[in-house]
Amino acid sequence: MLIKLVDDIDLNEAYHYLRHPGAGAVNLFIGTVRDQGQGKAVTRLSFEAYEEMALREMQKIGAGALEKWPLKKLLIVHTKGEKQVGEPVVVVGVSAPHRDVSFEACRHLIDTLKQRVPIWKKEFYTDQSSWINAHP
Amino acid sequence: MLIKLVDDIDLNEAYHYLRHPGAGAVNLFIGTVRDQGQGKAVTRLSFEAYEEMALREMQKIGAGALEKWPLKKLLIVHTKGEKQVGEPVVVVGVSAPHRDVSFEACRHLIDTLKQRVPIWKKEFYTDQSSWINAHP
Amino acid sequence: MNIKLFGITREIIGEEQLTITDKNIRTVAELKTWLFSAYPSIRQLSSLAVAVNHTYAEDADPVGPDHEIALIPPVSGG
Amino acid sequence: MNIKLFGITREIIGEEQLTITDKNIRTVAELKTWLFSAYPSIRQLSSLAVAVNHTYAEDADPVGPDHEIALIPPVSGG
Repeated sequence: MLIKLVDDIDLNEAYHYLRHPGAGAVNLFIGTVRDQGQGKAVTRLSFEAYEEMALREMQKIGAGALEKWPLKKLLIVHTKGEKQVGEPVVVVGVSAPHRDVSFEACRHLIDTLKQRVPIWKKEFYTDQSSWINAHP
Repeated sequence: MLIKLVDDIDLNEAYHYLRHPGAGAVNLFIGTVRDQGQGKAVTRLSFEAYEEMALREMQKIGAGALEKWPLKKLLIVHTKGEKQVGEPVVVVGVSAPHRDVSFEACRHLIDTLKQRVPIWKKEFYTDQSSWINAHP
Repeated sequence: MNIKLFGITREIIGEEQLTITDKNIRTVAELKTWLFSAYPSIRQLSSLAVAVNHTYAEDADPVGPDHEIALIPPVSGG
Repeated sequence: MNIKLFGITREIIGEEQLTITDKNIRTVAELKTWLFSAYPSIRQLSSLAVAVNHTYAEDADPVGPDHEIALIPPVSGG
């Protein structure tokens, strides 16, 4: 299980970590900075993390997935700091014997990360900024 | 839309192709050579393709997905020739504004590829070999 | 009429291409019937499709010397 | 008792850490009530969780000077 917070995502490292002779399927999800948010043009993003707790929550999510599905490898890597439009901000992935499980488990990782991991995204627009999800 | 048959998969090229400022989500599925098949130890694989038709079917699958989902980019890349255990044999992927669509469309690409694209896999075991799916 | 062969059908027939001169074979269905009789082990495959000009063809579709024809045994890419 | 602040709660309170000396605050629920009163704009958030020792805590869980306490406004990673 590879769990970390990094400045920049290295997709080759992620894929090489996931490779396993018993796996026929690898699924990777990469979240990237979109040029629009809240109906406005996004110029850049900034991520703030409660690092010790974020890592602990990511580990719990990974351990839960390894218990639920017959995965060979699993990774959850999130970036911190400033990100520009188009840059990757998170990668989650698994390798598994078959593809059904790989899609299901990978989807679970990103959904659960978005619900539980204490990381906060601030979007910057041309004239203002906003902490995402903060208000109803 | 990036559709091709190659000797070796380049995952970085795949990811860079999929990046798009309007996409917040990238999903990649990579099929790899598993060390077991038909209950036996696999030593290597070989893929044979009816190349002109395989490319045409891959293009139809891609065009169908672009019509069905609001995708930014899409790729289907399959290898040909000999592959060793652990090596990637196929990568399909999409970028989309949001993750729901990215998972759904990526899953559709690999499922449809496996049903329709005229490529044949031969598994080699220690003592024999078998064309996969050929017999009931 | 030339027929391209791949995978297990190439191995069963023992050639990369099969040439059929029988003028009574004018449809996909007639071609399949002829093949099943000439090469009985083709019947044992899970399925057999025929491609005409790089497209999956129906039983009633015509086949002839002007077409690119190929046998498509069960595929297993991915 | 020290409370770590992140994201919008850090901006609302204007500090990276808040120190509370009121000895009547002994549970997560009491801490939240105190915060809502001291910083009314915290009430307007979609949700507010409290982490005790790096774990999401329940309203009845104790808080005190021996704990690492943090406010967790709505998360938005990924």
